[in-house]
Amino acid sequence: MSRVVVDVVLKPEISDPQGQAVLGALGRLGHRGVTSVRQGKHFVLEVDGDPDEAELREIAETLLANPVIEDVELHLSTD
Amino acid sequence: MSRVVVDVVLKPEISDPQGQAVLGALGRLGHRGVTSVRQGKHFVLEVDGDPDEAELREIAETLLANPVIEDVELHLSTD
Amino acid sequence: MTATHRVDDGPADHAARVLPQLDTVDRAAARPDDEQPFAELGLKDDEYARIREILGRRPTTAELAMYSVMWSEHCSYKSSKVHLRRFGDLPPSDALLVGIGENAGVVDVGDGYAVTFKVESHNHPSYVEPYQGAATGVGGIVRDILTMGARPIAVMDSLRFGRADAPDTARVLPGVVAGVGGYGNCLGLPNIGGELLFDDCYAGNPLVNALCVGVMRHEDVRLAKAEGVGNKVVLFGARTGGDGIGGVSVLASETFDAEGPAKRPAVQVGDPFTEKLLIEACLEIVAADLVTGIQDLGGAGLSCATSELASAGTGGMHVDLDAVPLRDSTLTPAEILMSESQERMCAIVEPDKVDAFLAVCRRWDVLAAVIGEVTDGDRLTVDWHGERIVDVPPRTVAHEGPVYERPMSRPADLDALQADDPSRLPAPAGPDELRAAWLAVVSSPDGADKSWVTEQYDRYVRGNTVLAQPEDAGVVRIDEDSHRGIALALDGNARFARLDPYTGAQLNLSEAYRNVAVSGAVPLAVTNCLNFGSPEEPEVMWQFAEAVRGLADGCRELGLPVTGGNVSLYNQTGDVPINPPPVIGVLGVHADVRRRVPTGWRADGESVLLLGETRGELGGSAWAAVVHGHLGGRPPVLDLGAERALGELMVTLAADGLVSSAHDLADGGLAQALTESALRYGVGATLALPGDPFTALFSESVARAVVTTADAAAVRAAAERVGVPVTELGTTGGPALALGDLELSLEELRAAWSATLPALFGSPAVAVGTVPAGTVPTS
Amino acid sequence: MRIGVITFPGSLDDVDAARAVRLAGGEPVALWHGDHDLEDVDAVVLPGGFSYGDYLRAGAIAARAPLMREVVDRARQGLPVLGICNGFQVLCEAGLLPGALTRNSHLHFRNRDQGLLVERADTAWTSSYTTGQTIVVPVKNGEGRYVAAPADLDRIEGEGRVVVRYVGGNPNGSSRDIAGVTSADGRIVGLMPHPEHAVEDLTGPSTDGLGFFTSVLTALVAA
Ligand SMILES: Nc1ncnc2c1ncn2[C@@H]1O[C@H](COP(=O)(O)OP(=O)(O)O)[C@@H](O)[C@H]1O
Ligand SMILES: [Mg+2]
Repeated sequence: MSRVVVDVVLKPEISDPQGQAVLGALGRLGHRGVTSVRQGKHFVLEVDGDPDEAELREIAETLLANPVIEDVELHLSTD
Repeated sequence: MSRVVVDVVLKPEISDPQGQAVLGALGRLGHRGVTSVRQGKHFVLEVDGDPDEAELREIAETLLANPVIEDVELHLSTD
Repeated sequence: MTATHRVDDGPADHAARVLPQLDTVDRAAARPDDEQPFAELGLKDDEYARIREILGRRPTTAELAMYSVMWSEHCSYKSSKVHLRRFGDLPPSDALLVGIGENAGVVDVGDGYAVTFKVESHNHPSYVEPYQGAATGVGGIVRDILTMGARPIAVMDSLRFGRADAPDTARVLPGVVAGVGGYGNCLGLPNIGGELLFDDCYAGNPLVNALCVGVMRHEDVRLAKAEGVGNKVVLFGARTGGDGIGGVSVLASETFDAEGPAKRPAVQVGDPFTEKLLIEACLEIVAADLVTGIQDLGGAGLSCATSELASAGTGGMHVDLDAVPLRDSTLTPAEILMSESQERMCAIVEPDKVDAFLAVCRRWDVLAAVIGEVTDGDRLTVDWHGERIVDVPPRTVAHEGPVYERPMSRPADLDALQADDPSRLPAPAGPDELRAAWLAVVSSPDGADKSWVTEQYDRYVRGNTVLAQPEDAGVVRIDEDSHRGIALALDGNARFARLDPYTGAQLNLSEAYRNVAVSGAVPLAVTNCLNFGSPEEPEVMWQFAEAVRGLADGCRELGLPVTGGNVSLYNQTGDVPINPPPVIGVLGVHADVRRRVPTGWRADGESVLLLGETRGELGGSAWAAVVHGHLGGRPPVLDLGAERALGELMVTLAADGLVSSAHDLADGGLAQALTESALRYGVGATLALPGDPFTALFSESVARAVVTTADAAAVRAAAERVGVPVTELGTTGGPALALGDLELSLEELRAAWSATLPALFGSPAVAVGTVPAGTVPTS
Repeated sequence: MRIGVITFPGSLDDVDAARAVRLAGGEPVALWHGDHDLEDVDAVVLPGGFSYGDYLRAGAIAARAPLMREVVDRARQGLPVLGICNGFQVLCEAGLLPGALTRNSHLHFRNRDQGLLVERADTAWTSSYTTGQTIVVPVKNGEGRYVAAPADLDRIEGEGRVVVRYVGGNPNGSSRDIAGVTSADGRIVGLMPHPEHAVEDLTGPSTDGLGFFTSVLTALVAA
């Protein structure tokens, strides 16, 4: 069995009000060292047998992310 | 400047309807190899100067995550 | 999961720890002296002794878990039962099709339609995890309504928080509101009203009460009963996980001290999408007549559902726990029985209908499993891995729990409190002071515009919402051809109840009745949620008993049945009990919703009339609380006769189309009501106040409403016929509320009234963290 | 005229959309997401709601439902399709309309009566209006913020694909106040506000929404 982690992040040119709000909350709490926050999604998939990387990349890029506004990063690890 | 990645995931015993829904969709789309999907949040923070790991951990655990139902993973990288 | 192997029994000897063993009925009989952690589970010595007596042996671990949860205050009503009987003793009502004791009462609203409604608390979970606590509160009450066979058609929420500017309120309130909205919106249920109030006494104990109303045809009413030997028990909906069984983990920890048991989450996590599918599947199942009995799984999960179904039926029941679909394979049998995983239901199905039942579930992607059957005999038995772990008489679990007559005493401070009359407070004199008091009241968190909250709720879905917040009552059309509809209001003034719980409960009934009546509906039935402190405090118990007595007497006088309700005890911050709001819901019926009366003024040049009589009544008023931080004296004098007369008048006025608006007077008196009616559509008025302006503006005397009309003479004549006093206040129109030398522009009123909540909670930064990772409520 | 209304698991405003079609004089036809057949309908409405709980992304899972394959094929051949709120999200996810809908900038679900400026009165769904007309219909969403890369926004604007724009306040932070867009041929329209909730005086803030449903009937008669 293997584990695949997919991180989905907004493309840099798309604004991120959730990250903005977190940054605002940090400022009010006195954590001034943080200068930027972006929020994305984190998926952990478990795959039976040998993972087919091409298939997983397709899943990540077409279903887990919306390519109009999001980029993906794929991390594979087999136990 | 350094980059801190915080992944917020639901505690294993907490049900994850989103992950379930994604798993269902994968099955209907014919991707039967995937046996489990859990969905979490992915934060990318940029920090001025040297990151204070204890402070970042506190931020992650109290603001970015809800400790009642979520766990956090912290990844630091300094450029 | 840290624990990979788990035991679920409780002997203290070392051997048992090393070799964990299932605690079966046989083992319990063979080892009578094993120590059991009943105290940790909240059972008293005599309660435990009683269980042993019922069973003629010690309970198994699973049985102990079942009894402990079912005999808890929450499930057994052991402190409140003796008092709640007063509701059952009310004279029978023709409108009542199903009374107290079922999941929710059912009322005949005419044309073959039946309506069921109920309000329930989810206070403590909402403090621990505001979003999920509130969300699952909505989910739970919706399933109660669904259980009756009804389609849920609307929800309401009654909320209390600590001081609005307290830091913890900024944590709890946004999460609760997002949770109520997140769940209800996703179910497609319009939110048609509720309450939002603040007081220090709720700082560590917010109140989250949710109401759901459903509608069905008379023939579709279903009851929670397991009848018919051989009928199948079907569990359907979500898988069972470790939700809400924190307390029961004690059973595991007893013997698992090496590394400690996996901590089971006490919070329940909601999945409104699954519940939406459950609703559609259930309604299809009921429509196709595929069930003989149905029950939701709420508090105490399967223990409650199976024992209640069996207890209400004629025979026994057998359940095979191995058949329960699990989300977490490490759950012990006791935990499976206790789990409060959400979005589950239990049905009793005739064997030849099981296939059809399962087919409906498949179509809606709802998981379903046959987990047992109705048996002859009178035992509830449960097996696990082929061994018998439960063998009990179900009535003793579900309906014959302990009943207490707890000691009661009138609060020692009550005389002093009642003697501390607000007449000693400096009253505003002259236009400047009156203006300041007016603005203070309408801009206080209790009096201010609630849109910041209610905009987070869908009011339009289903397309039948005729009136919703900020109207006095929510009004929903139930038949598009005949225009029949219902009205609902929820009210729970806690200050009045603190000053005098007997009268306070009645005043809340009186207010909810009035809110429904001013919309033009005929009040028909009552539900309630009684939020109080610890019943072990004699002074709290007295408050509770007085409130129940008051509500029962009030209902008797108004001729309304109590169809059900909920009791929430142990609401306190530290040792200090909350000011107890008996939250009262009144249901009314509109023969034609097109005749409903809204609260806002729309047209210029109409007469503004005050109906009812104003006395100098400021005890427990919003003015005293807001301007002076004062709570003392006596609440307003109750006058249900006047309330009923006003109600009758409003029904006539609405039916004859004689009034264009009506707004009841309650918290904040006339000042509050005028502000809301004028700001609704931005229409002012030129008015003259009768008598002393301070009393006229801020008194909270009952049975009053402001109406606007194009035909003042006709309203006057109709009012005279039923003995309702009428005072002409003036005429609508203009950009201000102009009362002689006291003039407030709508602009300044709006600024004061609408800024409060956004300023406190409106920043997106406040919203951070209110919505957990697994549940993004959207669309 | 037969107007199909598709129900996905979690669709909520399908009853409302069907009512609006009826009040406009059309015949609503209930369609099920899992079927493969559009049953000869003359146009399709994708209703509001929370298909699949809005899990993953609003509309993402529904966009991959079996019936959507047929909707996409037929829409490309000119079948009029209207997506309301969640339906708009589905159309964007299915690639039938440009852009994407994301979490509101204030991070809350928001339900209010909203002013809209009609900028295109020549699509299959807006011909009952006049260009420049202002209408009031409810808006209610948590993920209604319309976004696209700046260059794409310029292109969308340049091609005149904006059908309705928010006026009197932007309820969700949508780029350039965009409330709804259309396909190049004007047959597919998606918008976040809910015209089907503004079809009766009794239950809506206006009856301004009815025009969407009368428009398509006119378009079909003309076709
Ligand atoms: N304050 C009350 N007034 C009237 N009936 C009540 C009250 N509290 C509880 N009940 C009734 O007692 C029964 C059991 O309540 P409860 O265990 O909360 O039901 P459920 O588990 O279905 O939510 C229900 O019929 C409920 O309506
Ligand atoms: Mg129930």
